[in-house]
Amino acid sequence: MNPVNYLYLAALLFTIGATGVLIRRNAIVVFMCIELMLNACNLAFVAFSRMHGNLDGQIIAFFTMVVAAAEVVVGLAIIVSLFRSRHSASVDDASLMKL
Amino acid sequence: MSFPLLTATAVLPAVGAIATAAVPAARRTAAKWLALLVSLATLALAITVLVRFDPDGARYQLTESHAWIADFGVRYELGVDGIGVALLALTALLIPFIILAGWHDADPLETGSRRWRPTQGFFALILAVEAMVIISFEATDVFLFYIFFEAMLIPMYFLIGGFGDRAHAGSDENAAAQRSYAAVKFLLYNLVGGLIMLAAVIGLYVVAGNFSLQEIAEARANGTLDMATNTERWLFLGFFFAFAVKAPLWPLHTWLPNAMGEATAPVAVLITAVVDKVGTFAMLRFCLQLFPEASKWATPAILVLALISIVYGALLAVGQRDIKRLVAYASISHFGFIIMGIFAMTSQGQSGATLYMVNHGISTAALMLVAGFLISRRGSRLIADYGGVQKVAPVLAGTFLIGGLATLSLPGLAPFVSEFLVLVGTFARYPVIGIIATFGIVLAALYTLVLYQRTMTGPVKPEVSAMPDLRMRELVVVAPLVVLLIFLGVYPKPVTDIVNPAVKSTMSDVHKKDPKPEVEAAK
Amino acid sequence: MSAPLQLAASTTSTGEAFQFWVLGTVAVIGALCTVFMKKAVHSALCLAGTMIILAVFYLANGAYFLGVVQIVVYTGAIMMLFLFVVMLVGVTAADSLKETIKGQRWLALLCGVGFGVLLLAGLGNASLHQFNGLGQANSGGNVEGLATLIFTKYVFAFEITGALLITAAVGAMVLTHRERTERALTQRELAEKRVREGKHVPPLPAPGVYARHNAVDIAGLLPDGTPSELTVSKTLRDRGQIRDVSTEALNDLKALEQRAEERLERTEIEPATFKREASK
Amino acid sequence: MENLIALLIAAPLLGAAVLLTGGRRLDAVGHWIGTLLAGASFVFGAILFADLLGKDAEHRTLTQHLWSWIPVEGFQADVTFRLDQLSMTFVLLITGVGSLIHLYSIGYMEHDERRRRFFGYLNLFLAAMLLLVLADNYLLLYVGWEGVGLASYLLIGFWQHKPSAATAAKKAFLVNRVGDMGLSIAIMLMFTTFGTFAFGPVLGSHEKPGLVTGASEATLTGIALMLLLAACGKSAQVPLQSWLGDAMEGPTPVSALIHAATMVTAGVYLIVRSANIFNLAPDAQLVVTVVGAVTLLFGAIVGCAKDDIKKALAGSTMSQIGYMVLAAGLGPIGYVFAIMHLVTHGFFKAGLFLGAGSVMHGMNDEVDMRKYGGLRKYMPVTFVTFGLGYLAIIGFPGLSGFFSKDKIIEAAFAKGGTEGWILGACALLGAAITAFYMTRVMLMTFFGEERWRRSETPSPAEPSVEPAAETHGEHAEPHPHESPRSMTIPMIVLAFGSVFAGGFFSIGDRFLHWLEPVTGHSHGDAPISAATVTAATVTVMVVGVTIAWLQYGRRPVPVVAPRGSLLTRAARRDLLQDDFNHVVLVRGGEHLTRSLVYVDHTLVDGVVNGTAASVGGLSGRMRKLQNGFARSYAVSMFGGAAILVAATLLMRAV
Repeated sequence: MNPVNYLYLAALLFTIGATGVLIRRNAIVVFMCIELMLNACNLAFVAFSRMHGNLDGQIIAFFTMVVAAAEVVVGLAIIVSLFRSRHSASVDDASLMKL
Repeated sequence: MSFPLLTATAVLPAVGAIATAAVPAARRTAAKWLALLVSLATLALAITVLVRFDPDGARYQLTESHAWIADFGVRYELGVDGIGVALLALTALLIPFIILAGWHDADPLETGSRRWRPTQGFFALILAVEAMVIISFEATDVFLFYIFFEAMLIPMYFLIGGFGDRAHAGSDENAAAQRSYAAVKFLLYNLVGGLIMLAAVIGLYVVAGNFSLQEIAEARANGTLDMATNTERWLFLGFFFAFAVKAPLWPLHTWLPNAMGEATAPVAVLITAVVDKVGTFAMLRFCLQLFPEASKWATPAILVLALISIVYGALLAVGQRDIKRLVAYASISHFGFIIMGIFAMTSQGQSGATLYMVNHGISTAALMLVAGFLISRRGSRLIADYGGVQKVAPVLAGTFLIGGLATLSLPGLAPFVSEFLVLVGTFARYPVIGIIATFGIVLAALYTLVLYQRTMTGPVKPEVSAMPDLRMRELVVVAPLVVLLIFLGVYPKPVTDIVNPAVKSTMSDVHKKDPKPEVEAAK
Repeated sequence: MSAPLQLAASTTSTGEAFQFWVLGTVAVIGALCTVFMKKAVHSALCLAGTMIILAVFYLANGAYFLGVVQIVVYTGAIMMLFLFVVMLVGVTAADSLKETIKGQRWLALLCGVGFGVLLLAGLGNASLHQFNGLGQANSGGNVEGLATLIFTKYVFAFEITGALLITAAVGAMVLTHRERTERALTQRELAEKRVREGKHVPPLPAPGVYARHNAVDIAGLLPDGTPSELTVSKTLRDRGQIRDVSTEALNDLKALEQRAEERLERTEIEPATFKREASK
Repeated sequence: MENLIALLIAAPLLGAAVLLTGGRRLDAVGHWIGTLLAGASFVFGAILFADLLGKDAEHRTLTQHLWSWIPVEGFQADVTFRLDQLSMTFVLLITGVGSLIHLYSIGYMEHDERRRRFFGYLNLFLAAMLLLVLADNYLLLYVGWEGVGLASYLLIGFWQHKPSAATAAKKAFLVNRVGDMGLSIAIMLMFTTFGTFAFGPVLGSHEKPGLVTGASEATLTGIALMLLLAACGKSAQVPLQSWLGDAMEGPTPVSALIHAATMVTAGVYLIVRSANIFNLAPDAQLVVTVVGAVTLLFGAIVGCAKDDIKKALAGSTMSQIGYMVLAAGLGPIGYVFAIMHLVTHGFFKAGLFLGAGSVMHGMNDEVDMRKYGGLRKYMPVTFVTFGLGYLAIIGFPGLSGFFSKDKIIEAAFAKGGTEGWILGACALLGAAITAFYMTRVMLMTFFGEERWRRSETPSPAEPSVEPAAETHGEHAEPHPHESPRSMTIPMIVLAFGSVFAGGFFSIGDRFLHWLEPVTGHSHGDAPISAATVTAATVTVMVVGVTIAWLQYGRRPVPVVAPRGSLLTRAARRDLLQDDFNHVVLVRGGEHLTRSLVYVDHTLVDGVVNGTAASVGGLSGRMRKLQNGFARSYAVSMFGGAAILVAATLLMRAV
């Protein structure tokens, strides 16, 4: 088997995650989908680092993880306070962006 | 380098504006006096400029030049030629009268509220406008000019929309609606013009590589910078459009009647006598100097438009029921004359046009301010609401008549000189247009005298029977203007001496010579 | 282990291939479930599964350190965080997958599919067949290799990331922490307030009906058998996690009355019929 | 000596300034200040006149350069005065008659609380008129030209509380503006043709003309016609004559000074001054003569029909000026006589107007002659002076009018050719009609039974115009009485002038020799002898008088005007000229402005507002896309990303 398949898999997962972001209303689930996308990217990076034979890809993946961790912390905090203020975690409820 | 006199003339009112705005709400009168003093100080500075200016010296004098935005070759370049000096002086001269005339226009209707301080704002805005107008008369860097040409709109917008005429027809909110309509219309018209000009300014930079008026003009003159014909024409149109909106030239004029009708009389004077002059001035300075060939190319069309403005504006003035709108349409007609004089490409025409800007400023100020006093007494702008005022308030009527006579350019008053020069200058090159334009003087007499007859003569209307005559403050405003009108009508030489050399060099920019008379004088 | 040897080749061992096809399928299914599960909890669990599989793939690709970190940090920490939040928001709350925005779903699917196709096509076009594996890169050991890079080449990024993490922690605290603006009311003050407002002076009724249920999520019944909202805690009310037992309670009541009647042979008395009427 | 010229103008100007800005504290003495300054101006004039007489004919031209007025490149207008025989004549006439009328006004305006301002305006008029005749270039002349227009505007509308007066004033100014248009176009033409518009260079003297010789005849004709247009406006010649009748709304002294003696003759001055232009433009000259002839008949006919004494006199003024214009159009034959008639007319017409004013003064400001009658025994001085003026104007042998008018008629015949005959005939006919209507006025006013005793009769067709008519004396029976001394003295002086001026001028052709150096003179070839013309003139005069006597002397005059023939009715309405103006100009203009206001509001403004509205609608539709749901925004972002990826891939592929 060709390791390229890892990349195909990453692409697939990424697409699924993106679609999830678009069709789910629950903020938490949306968030999970984002995580999924990030992981897909990580997988791609790892595969690439294997392809090029150096560890930079892995480093990037590593940083991605760290940043993702930070992002999750903040994001979840936002969700919680959002839920507190309006007793719902639906993304559509925050539709104040129009005049 | 010497003391930056030109910068000072612009900075002083700007600082004064900030100071005035900062006066606490309770000290309304203090703000008024502050504004008045600042404007007077500016006038003093302008007079020093006038004195320091040597008509026979270099074309641009008192120049200042500092690097500003080096990357785009934008420089902070100031300098005045004869035309600029004349208009600079006019602006500095009119503002004190405007402030004095608007002394009570911005008194808050309900007192006591701490935060609401309209008076300070009103006078601060007027001073801000003065600063911007002055610097746009001084700027010899196209970009610098453009910035203030546009920035001017902001304070004007608030002056029109925020401090409307209390004497309106109909209910308060109705008036408020009309006022905001007028203000927005003013803003949009001029913004559109400004945007198109911005495009042209950028285009100019692309072609010329810098924004300095003098450099470009020189390069154009000695042929080192040659534009493709079409490029030049497009750029010219871009500039001219903006100026034509500001000036206003038919058919871009419709914002003026609304603005002048809804604004208070002093602000109306500010619009027509000061701000609009920037447009005509810029035609003379930028259009002709930067794009001489295109100017000549466009001359016939522009002359026709100017002619339409003259006749059309006068005819509409005859048809108005509202005093201030009538004056506005009269101004449109006069701006037609100015533009016609500029593009007649004769030294008489252009000197006349410059003179016209000055005289029209003074005469319109006189007429409009007196009209404002009249309106503030009766509380109505409709001509039909007046009658027989002459009997109860003879001085007011007299000054009104003099202002009117100046508007119809009666010989012996200042506007006649300029109007006749413009007519002669146009006639010398375009006889037919000159003759048609001469009809304008009949129409001018028509609308002025009809206005005077309906408001001032005839049986005294009961509403005006108790009308007081001009008060001291109002007399102080009007009397100097009247004196000035008569003086400049009898002895305009001081102004013409300043203007002529500048016009001569403009003429040489466009490579035009006055047509020779058919019969040479035997001497 | 002999991973390096295999990793060098541009084709993988059959073992890895087998592992890829099996686990890959599972990962995709997990991802799909993450998207389509009604309940957030389930989505979270599916996602965790997918992540673990990805961790395995990392290992298979010679990213040993990342593989472990993936399990520890992601599956261990982040997903748990998710679960906590889910609990906070309400475990049993199932949100409907019915689309509210018109055309949103179709657009989303269209974009998704299109994007996926594009990516795959891109990968297909790209010439990625030449793999010179991690043989000598990992020769000094994967972790050491990473460490050298992190502390030499990427040291600044690393430091900045640390700063980022601190900030994130602080930010999370700031966001979730509620500043108490006014002093909390003492019990006495609360009592006085209730009296002043004159509403519900006695303490709130307890949940549970006839002491047969004492679960907090069951509303106590009023004498006429209707449930009383007051008896359930606000959070549950907000989540709508109240179990209503009023109907069965009413049925029990009816049965009880019937038994009582049968025992006392009171058949002809009006109230009974009336009760029967009422009980219907 | 030249410096006195400026003082001529300065004196009345100062008076105007003082009186108009002085305020109420001058009310007591204002009229004296005005009169004295006018008199001072006359004195200066007299001194200068003596000085000129001292010089020999060639050196009788004084010029005074004050300052450079409008210097722009080739366009050089100076404030320079030029005093030669022609202007001198006018100066004396203006200041002389002007001073007398100032004096007269003191009595006439006694009861008007705005008398100070009245004198201010009068002084303003004097200054402007003097500027007009003393200017050394056409532009400066223009200033005076419009200045007198302004003064006449102010004075006609002096009783502003009467709408009729205000309207008349406006009308006068507007009609004059049309004429002014002609003047300004003429000046522009001169500038483009000659590069200057000063009298000296352009005109030169009559024996050696200036630049005009170099210009093409077409150009000169154009200039001349434009000047004629100006003259028509100022001198109420057809077709711009309509304002003069309404101008009688003004106080009578104004009518006497401005609308009879001085201002209205400015047109004649302009033509005679520009003699050298007209001499080289025969076509224009022909037009001038035609205008003159038409107007002299027109005015005369109108004068016959009016029952308002002032309007009758206005018609007569029109027709007399017609004579002058006719004469001026004849060229060198007629210039001198035009001016001569102008001067004598200044005397007797002013006298007549003052007489009429005195009559009205005694008759509670009644102006309808049908309510006069038999006044001769009540106001003898007025009767005598008026009578002398009457004899003068109808050309009774020996009086002023006889000489001047007779000369003009001769000149008309002397023009030669058919047009000579036609013009001569017109002039004769005019003389006859003049005799007729003046006799009519005379008879209706001073003879016949005293119709004013029956003052309960319904008010006549002609509305009475003087203000007091509405206020008092509408039904109170008037008590005719002689006017005060201040009014009678000027009348007497003017009567003297109207009796002797003509003779004095004609004996030994004094006037001819005085004026000839400026205008030049030539005796045309008269087809008939002077004696014949004189005889004819006298006979037609007698005929006119007798007809008038037959109609108004023998039979009693009905108080209510009879319906009259078609011509009479037309003449009462100024031969329908006003109606024509009203229908064509006023109505048309109103409709034009109305429609233009509408167009401006709907079309010009509508286009802009329409654009704005459409933009607003469009953006309203656009904003529906912004539904505020983060997810739909995300979709668009995602789609965008997809498109970008696609783009990059395609780029790669290509």
